[in-house]
Amino acid sequence: MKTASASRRILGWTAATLAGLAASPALAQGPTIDGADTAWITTATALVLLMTLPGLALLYAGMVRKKHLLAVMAQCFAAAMLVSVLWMIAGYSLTFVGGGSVIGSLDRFFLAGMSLESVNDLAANLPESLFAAFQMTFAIITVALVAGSVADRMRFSAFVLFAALWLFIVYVPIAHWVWGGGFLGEWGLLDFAGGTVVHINAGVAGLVACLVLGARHGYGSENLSPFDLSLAVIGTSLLWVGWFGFNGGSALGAGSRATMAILVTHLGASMGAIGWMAAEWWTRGKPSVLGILSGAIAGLGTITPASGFVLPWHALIIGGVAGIVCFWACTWLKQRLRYDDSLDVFGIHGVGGVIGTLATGVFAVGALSASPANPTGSPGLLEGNAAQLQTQAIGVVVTIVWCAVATFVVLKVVDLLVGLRVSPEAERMGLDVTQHGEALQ
Amino acid sequence: MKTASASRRILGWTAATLAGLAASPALAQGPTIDGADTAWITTATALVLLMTLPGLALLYAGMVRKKHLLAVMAQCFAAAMLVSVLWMIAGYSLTFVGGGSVIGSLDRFFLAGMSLESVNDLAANLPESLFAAFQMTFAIITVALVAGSVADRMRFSAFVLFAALWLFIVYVPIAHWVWGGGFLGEWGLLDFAGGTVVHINAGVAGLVACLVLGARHGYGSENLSPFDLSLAVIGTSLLWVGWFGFNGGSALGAGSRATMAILVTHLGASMGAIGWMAAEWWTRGKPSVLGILSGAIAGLGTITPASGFVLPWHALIIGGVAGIVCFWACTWLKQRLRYDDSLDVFGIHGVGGVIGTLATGVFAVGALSASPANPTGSPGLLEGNAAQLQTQAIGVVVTIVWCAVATFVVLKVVDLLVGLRVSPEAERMGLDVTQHGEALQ
Amino acid sequence: MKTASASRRILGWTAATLAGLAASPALAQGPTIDGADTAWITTATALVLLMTLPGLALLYAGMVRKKHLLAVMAQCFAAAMLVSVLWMIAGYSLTFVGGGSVIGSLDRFFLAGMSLESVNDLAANLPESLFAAFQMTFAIITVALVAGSVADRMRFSAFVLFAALWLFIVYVPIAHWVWGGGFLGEWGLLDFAGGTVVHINAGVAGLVACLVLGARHGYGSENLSPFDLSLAVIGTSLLWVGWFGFNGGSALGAGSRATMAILVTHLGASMGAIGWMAAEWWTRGKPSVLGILSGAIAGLGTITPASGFVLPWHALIIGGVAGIVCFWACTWLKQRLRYDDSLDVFGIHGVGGVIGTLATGVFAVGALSASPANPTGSPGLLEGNAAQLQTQAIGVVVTIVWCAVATFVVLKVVDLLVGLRVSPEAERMGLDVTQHGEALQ
Amino acid sequence: MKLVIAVIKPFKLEDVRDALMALGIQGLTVTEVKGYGRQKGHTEIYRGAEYAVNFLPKVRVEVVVPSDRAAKVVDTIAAAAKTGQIGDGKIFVTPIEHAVRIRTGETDANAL
Amino acid sequence: MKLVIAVIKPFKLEDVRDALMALGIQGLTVTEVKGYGRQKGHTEIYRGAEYAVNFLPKVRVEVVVPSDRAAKVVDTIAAAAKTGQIGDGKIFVTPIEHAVRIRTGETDANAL
Amino acid sequence: MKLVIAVIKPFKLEDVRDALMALGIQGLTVTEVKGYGRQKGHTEIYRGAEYAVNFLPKVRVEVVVPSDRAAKVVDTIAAAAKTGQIGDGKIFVTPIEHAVRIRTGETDANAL
Ligand SMILES: Nc1ncnc2c1ncn2[C@@H]1O[C@H](COP(=O)(O)OP(=O)(O)O)[C@@H](O)[C@H]1O
Ligand SMILES: Nc1ncnc2c1ncn2[C@@H]1O[C@H](COP(=O)(O)OP(=O)(O)O)[C@@H](O)[C@H]1O
Ligand SMILES: Nc1ncnc2c1ncn2[C@@H]1O[C@H](COP(=O)(O)OP(=O)(O)O)[C@@H](O)[C@H]1O
Repeated sequence: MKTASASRRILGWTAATLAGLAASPALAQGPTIDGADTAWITTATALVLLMTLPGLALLYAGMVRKKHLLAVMAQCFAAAMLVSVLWMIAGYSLTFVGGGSVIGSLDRFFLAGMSLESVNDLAANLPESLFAAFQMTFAIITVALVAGSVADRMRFSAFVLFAALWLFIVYVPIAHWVWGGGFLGEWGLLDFAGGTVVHINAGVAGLVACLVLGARHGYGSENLSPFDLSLAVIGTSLLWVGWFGFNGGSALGAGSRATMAILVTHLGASMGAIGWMAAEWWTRGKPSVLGILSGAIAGLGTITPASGFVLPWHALIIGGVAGIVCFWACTWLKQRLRYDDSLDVFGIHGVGGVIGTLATGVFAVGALSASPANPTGSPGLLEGNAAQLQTQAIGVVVTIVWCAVATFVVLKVVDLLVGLRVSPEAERMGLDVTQHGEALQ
Repeated sequence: MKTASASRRILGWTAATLAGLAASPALAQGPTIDGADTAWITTATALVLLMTLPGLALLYAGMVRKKHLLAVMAQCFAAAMLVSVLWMIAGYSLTFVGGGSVIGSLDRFFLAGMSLESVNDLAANLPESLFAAFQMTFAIITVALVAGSVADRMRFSAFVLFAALWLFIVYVPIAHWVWGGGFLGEWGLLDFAGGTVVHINAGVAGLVACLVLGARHGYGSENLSPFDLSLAVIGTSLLWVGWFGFNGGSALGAGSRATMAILVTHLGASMGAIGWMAAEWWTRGKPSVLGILSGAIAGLGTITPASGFVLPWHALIIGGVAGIVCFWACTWLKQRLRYDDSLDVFGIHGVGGVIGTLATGVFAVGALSASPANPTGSPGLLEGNAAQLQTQAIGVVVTIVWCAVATFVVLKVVDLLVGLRVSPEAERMGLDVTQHGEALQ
Repeated sequence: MKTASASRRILGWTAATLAGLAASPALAQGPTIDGADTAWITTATALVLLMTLPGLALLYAGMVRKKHLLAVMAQCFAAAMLVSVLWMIAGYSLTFVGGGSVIGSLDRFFLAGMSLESVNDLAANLPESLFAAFQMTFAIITVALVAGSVADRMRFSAFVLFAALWLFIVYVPIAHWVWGGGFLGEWGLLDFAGGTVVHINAGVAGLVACLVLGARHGYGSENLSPFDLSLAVIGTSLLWVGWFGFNGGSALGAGSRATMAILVTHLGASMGAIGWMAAEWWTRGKPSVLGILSGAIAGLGTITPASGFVLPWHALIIGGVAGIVCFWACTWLKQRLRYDDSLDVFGIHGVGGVIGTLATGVFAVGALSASPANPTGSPGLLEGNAAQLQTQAIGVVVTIVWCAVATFVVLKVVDLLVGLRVSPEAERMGLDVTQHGEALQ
Repeated sequence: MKLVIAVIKPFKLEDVRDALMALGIQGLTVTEVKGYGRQKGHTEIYRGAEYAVNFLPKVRVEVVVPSDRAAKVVDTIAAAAKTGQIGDGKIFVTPIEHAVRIRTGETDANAL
Repeated sequence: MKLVIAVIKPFKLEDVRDALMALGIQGLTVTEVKGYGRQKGHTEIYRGAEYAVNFLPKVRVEVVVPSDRAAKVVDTIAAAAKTGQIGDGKIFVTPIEHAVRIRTGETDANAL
Repeated sequence: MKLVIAVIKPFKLEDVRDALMALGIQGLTVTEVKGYGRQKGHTEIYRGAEYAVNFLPKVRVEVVVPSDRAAKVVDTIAAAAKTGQIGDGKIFVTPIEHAVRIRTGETDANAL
C-alpha cells in the first residue's frame, strides 16, 4: 500500500498520465484516499490562498500611490470571492471533469454528486473536495494577477465583470487544455504548476488590458512612486512562502516529488532576486528593494512550470536568468514599447512564464517524472529530447494567442456594458474614495 | 488500520459520539496515534493561532483610530498569552477531561499526567498535547474577539482581568456543554466548529460589554473613521486562511470530512462577502472595502457550526444570507438600538452565530456525519428531522442566556476591582499613550 | 512499520543517536520515507521561512525610524536569498553530510547526487531535499537576526558580504558541531532546535558587531523611537506561529514529540510575554506593547533548546524567567554596559539562548527523549544527572568563544573590503534613500 | 484684511469650524502641527529607553478675513476652542495686503 | 519683501513650481494642509456610519520674494494653479520685514 | 510683536528648541514641511522609472515674540540651526498685530 501511494506521489503531472486519463472515466469512488497526501495538499491549498489573500494584495498595495491603495486590494479580494463561487458552480467541472480535448463537462455543475467518498481520477489519492479547492486557488490568483496591469484606473464594477468573464473564457479552457485532459497535455506539454496556465496567461492578459485601457494619467511625467513599499516586502514574502504550496502542492501528494519541487522553487526565487539585484546594482549603482522583490517574483514565476522536472542546479540557472531578463523587460523593453503596465505583470509573469516554459523543455530530467507507467519520464533537450522543447514552444504560442484574442474581446464587452475606465477626475481623486468611499488617513 | 483511521477521521463530532463518550473514561493510552492526522491538526493549530496573532489583531487595528491602534492589538496579544497559560493550568482539564454534564474535572490540572503516549478519547488518533493545543487556540480567539466591542475605551488592566475570569466562567462551561461531554452535546446539538461556543458567545459577551461600558466619546457626532483600513484587509485575509484550520481542523483528522468542511467554509466566506457587497452597493451606491471584509467574516462565522454537516450548495445559501443579514444588523439594527459595539462583534459574530447554528439544523446532511456507530448520521429539517432544528434553537438560547448573565457579572466584578473604563481625558488622548506609553508616529 | 516510524518520530535529536550516526555513512537510499512525516516537515519548512520572510523583517521594521525602515527589511530579505543559495552550494554538505567531529564534507557540493530517493541518515524518514531545505531555513534566520544589532548604520554591501562569510565561518561549523555529527553533539550537548546554534550564535554575533560598528548617531541623546510599532506586532505574531515549525519541526516527524515541543514552545512564549509585561508594569507603571512582544520573543528563544526535552510546567518556569531576565538585560544591563545593540539581539536572543541551554540541562526529562536505542533518554539535573548541566555549560562557552572571535575577524575583513558603516551624512538621511534609492512616503 | 492664525487642540477643530461657519466665514485652511508650550508632554518607553515627547499634537487654523471682522473672528475662535485647561493654544493676527481667488481672479475682499 | 502664501490643489504643485522656476525663483516651502471652502467634500461610509469629509487635501506653497516681484509671482501662481473648477484655492500676500539665510548669515534680499 | 518663521533641517529641531528655551521662550509651533531650494534632492528609481525628489524634508518653526526680542531670537535660531552646509534654511520675520491666549483670554505680550 505504502509503495503504491509513494509512486503515486512521485508521479504527479506527466504527459503520459494525462494521455492515459483522457480515456478513463474522470470521476471514481474508492478507498484510495491517502491521509498524508491529504494532509499536505490541504496545507498547500491554504498556502496558495495565502498568496492572493493577503500576499498579492499586499504586493500590489505596496506599489501604488496612497489614494489607490485600498482599491487594488479590493480587486484582489473581489477576484478571490467571485472566482471561488464561479469555480464551484461550473469552472471546476468544465476544467477537470470529463470532456474532450477542448473543454470539460458539466457533470459537476454546482458540484452535484460530490461526496465524502468521491475522488477525481487526476488525483485519486485525494478527496475530490480537496482537489477542487486546491485547483480553485490557482484560478483565483491568476485572475487577481491581472489587476496589477490596470491598477489606478480601472472601474471596480468593470474589474468584477471582467473577472467573471475572463475566468470562463480564458482561464478555464487553457487550464483544461494543459491539465484537465485537453490537447496541450495530450501533446505532451510539460507545465508542472502553471507557466502557461497561470503566468503567461496573466501576463498576456495584463498587457492587453493595459493597452486597451491606456496609460495612467501622469505616466512618464508625474511622480507615481509607491506610497509604502514595506507592504510590498510583506506581500512578496507571503507569495514566496505560499509558493511552496503552489509548486510543492502540484505534486498532488506528500513525498520527494513535492519536496524537490519546493527546493528548486526556493532556489529559483533566491537566484531571481540575486540576478535582478546584481543587474540593477551594476547598471544603476544601487540595489533597490523593489528590484530585489521583483527579482524574487520573477524567479518564482519562471521556475513554476519547471519545478517538478528539474534539479537544484538547474534552478540556479533558471532563476538567475529570470531575474536578469525580467529586469531588462521591466526597464528597457517597457520604456521602448511605451505601454503602461502599472505593476509589471507582463514584464515579470508574462516574460518569466515564457522563459520558464521553454526552460522546462531544455532542462527536464526524465528520472524526476518517471513512474511505473512511464519508466523514462519526460526528458528535455539536455537529455537529448529536442522534441520536448518544440512542444513547449507550441504550448507558449497557443496560450499567448488564445489569451490575447479572448482577453481583448472580453475587455471590449465589459467596456460596452459598464465602461472600463474611471473618469480623469476620479483617477485624480483616487480610486479609494471614488470607487469605495473610503481612504487611508 | 487505514480503514479504521479513515472512519475515525470522517467521524468528527457527532451527537452520537459525544453521548457515547460520556460513559467511557476520558483519557487513554495506546498506539492509536495517526501520523497523517497529527500532521494536519498540527498545521491546523498553527492556522488557528494565526487567526488571532496577527489576523484578528490586524482586523481590529485596521478599524480604529490612530491613537488607539496599538492598544487593540495589545489586547488581542494579551488574550493569547494569558488564555494559553490558564488553559493549560485548568481550562483544558475542566473543558475536555472527564467530568459530567456540567463541567469537566481537574484530572489534568497543570497538565499533570500528560505524556508522549497519552491521548484524549475525544480524539484518540492525536497526541493529547496536540488536542489540548488545538482546542486552546479556540479559547484564545473567542476571548480576543470580545475586545472589538469595547475597543477605544476599556482599560488594559480591566481587559486582562476580564479575559481571565471570562475564560473560566463563560467559555469553559459552554465549551464543555457542547464539545466536552456536557449536556448540550448529549442532547444532540450540532456545532461543528463553534457557532455557539465561539461566535454567539463572543458576540453576546461583546454586546453586554459595550452596553455596560457605554458608547465611545464622540460616537454619533465625531468622525471615528478608521486610520488604516489596509490593515483590516490583511487581517481578514489571514482570518480567512486560518479558518481552514478552524473548521477543517475540527474534523480532528486529515480526510474528506476536513476537506469538505474547508470547501464549504471557503464558499461561505465568498458568498458572505458577495452578499454584503451587493447589499451595500444596492442601498448606498458604492461597495466599500470594509463592507466586503465584513461580509467575508460574517460568512465565515456563520458557516462555522454547519461546516462539517452541509454540502457546498448549502454553503452558498448560508453565506449569502449571512452577508445580507449581518449587513442589516450592523447598519439598520445597530442604529435603531443605539448601542456602540465599536467593531461590530455582535452584529457579525453574534448574529452570524445564531443564523449558522439554526441553519445547521435545517441543512444538515446525515451522510456527512454517518459512522459505523451512527449509520444515519445527523440529518436536519430538510431531511425530515425537524427535532434537530429545535435542539439547535435550545443550544442558541442556552448559550445566549448563560453568556449574557455571566458576562454581566464578570464585568461588574472587574469594574469593582480595577475600573472598566479609562477617563475621558485618557480616551481623548488615546489608549496607546495612556495605557502603554507608546504611539504610532 | 508504523511502530518503527512512530519511534523514529519520537526519537528526534539525542546525543545517543548522534554518537551512533558518526560511525555510519551519512547518506543512504531506501524506501524509508514516511508520508505523514514528510507532510508535517514540509509545512514546518514553510513556517520557518515565514519567520524570516516576513516575520523578522516586520519585527525589525517595526522598531526602527521611518528613514531606515526599508533598509532593515532589505537586509532580512538579502540574508534569505543569499544564504539559501550558499547553503545549497556548500553549506548543507559541510554541515550535515559526513565529515568528522569538526566539519562535514563536500560530498553534496552543489547538491550533487541528491535524487528523489536519497535520504540523510540524520532523518531517514524524510526526502533529503526536504531535510536540506528545512535546515536551510534555520541558517537563514540566524544570519538575518544579526541585522538587528547593526540596524540603521551598516552598509548594505557590507551586510551582504558579512552574511556570506559569517554563514561559512560561524554558522556552518557550530551547526555541524551540535547537530551534524560534530564534537558537541558527541559530547552529549542537548539543543533541540537551536539554543546554541541559532540564538546564542546570533546574539553574540550581534553584540560583537554593534561594538565594532559603534553606536548610532544620536544614541542616548536623540529620539530614536519606532515609527510604526504595529509592524512589530505583526512580525512577532508571525514569528510565534512560525516557531511551531521551528521547534515542532525539529522533531523531524509528525508525532507526539513534535506536538509536545509545540505545546511547551507556546507556553514558553506566553510566559515570556507575561513575565516581561509584569516586570515592566511593576517597575515602570505601564505595560508597553513592545515589552509584551519582546517578552514573547524572549520566551520563544529561551525555550528553543529545551523544547523537545521538557514538560509543560517546565516551560512555564523557563518562559517566565526568560521574560524577566531579558527585560533586565535589555534595560539595566544594556544601559550599564553602554553598547548600542539597536534592536536587542543580544539582550533577547543571546541572553535567552544561554538561559535556555542551561535550563535544558536542569529540566530535561529522560522519558521524552527515550528510544529503543537509548531507553533512558537524556535526563537532566532534576532527574539526578548533574553531568548534563556541565555539558550544557561547555556547549554555551564553546559557542560564545568561537562565535565572538570568528565574528570579529569576519567584520574586520568586511571593513577592509567594503567598509562596514555608512557615512554620518548617509545615516542622517536614512539608509532607505542612501542605500536603496527609495523611501516611504 | 487680516490673517488669523489659531493654534488649538485637535479635538476642538470641529467646534471652531462650526462657530466660524455660524459667523458666515466660508473658508479656512488647517494644518497638523506640533506645539511646544507650558503644557507638559508624556513619556514613551521603548525597551528601557525613555523618550520625553515634548511636542504635542495641535492643529493650526488659518483664516483670512476683512479687517473689520478680525476681532469678531478672534473672539469666536477663542470661545469655541476654550476648555480652560492648559494647552488650549493661541491666536495671532497678522496683516494681509493682498488676496486672490485663483479660480476667478477676484481679488482682496471678494477673494475670501 | 513679501511672503506669498498660495493654497492650491495638490496635483498642481509641480506646475506651480515649474512656473516659479521659470521666473527665476530659487526657493519655496510646501506644506500639506486641509482646506475648507466652497468646494464640497465627499462622504465616507464605514459599516453604516456615514462621515462627511469636509476638509479636502490642499497644498500650501510659501515663497518669500522682494516686494517688487510679488505681483508677478502672484500672477504666475494664479495662472499655473488654475483649473477653473471650484476649489482652486487662494493666494495671500503678507509683509516680511526681515529675512536671513542660516547657512551664510546673509540677510534680506540676499537671503532669498 | 513679531512672528519669526524658521525653515530648518529636521534634525536641528531639538537644538533650536533648546537654544530658544535657554533664551526664555516658552512656546513655539512646529510643522513638517517640504523645501525646495538650492540644495539638490535625490533620485528614486522604481523598476526603471526615475523620480527626482526635489522637495526635501524640512521643519518650520514658528515663534511669536515681543518685537524687541525678535532680533535676538533670529540670531539664536540662526546659530543653533547652522551646519554651514547647503540647505540650512531661512528665517523670516513678519509683524503680528494681536495675540490671544485661548485658555485665559490674556492678550498680546501676556499671551505669549
Ligand atoms: N510664542 C509662541 N509662538 C508660537 N506658538 C506658540 C507660542 N506659545 C505657544 N504656542 C503654541 O500654543 C500651544 C499652547 O501653548 P501652551 O503654553 O502649552 O498652553 P496655553 O496656550 O494654555 O498657554 C503650544 O503647544 C504651541 O503650539
Ligand atoms: N478665508 C480663507 N482663509 C484661509 N484659507 C481659505 C479661505 N477661503 C478659502 N481658503 C482655502 O482655499 C481653498 C479653496 O477654497 P474654495 O472656497 O473651496 O474654492 P475657491 O478657491 O474656488 O473659491 C480652501 O480649501 C481653503 O484651504
Ligand atoms: N524664497 C523662499 N521662500 C520660502 N522658502 C524658501 C525660500 N528659499 C528657500 N526656502 C526654504 O529654505 C530651504 C533651504 O534653502 P536652500 O536654497 O536649499 O539652501 P540655503 O538655505 O542653504 O540657501 C528650502 O528647502 C526651502 O524650504
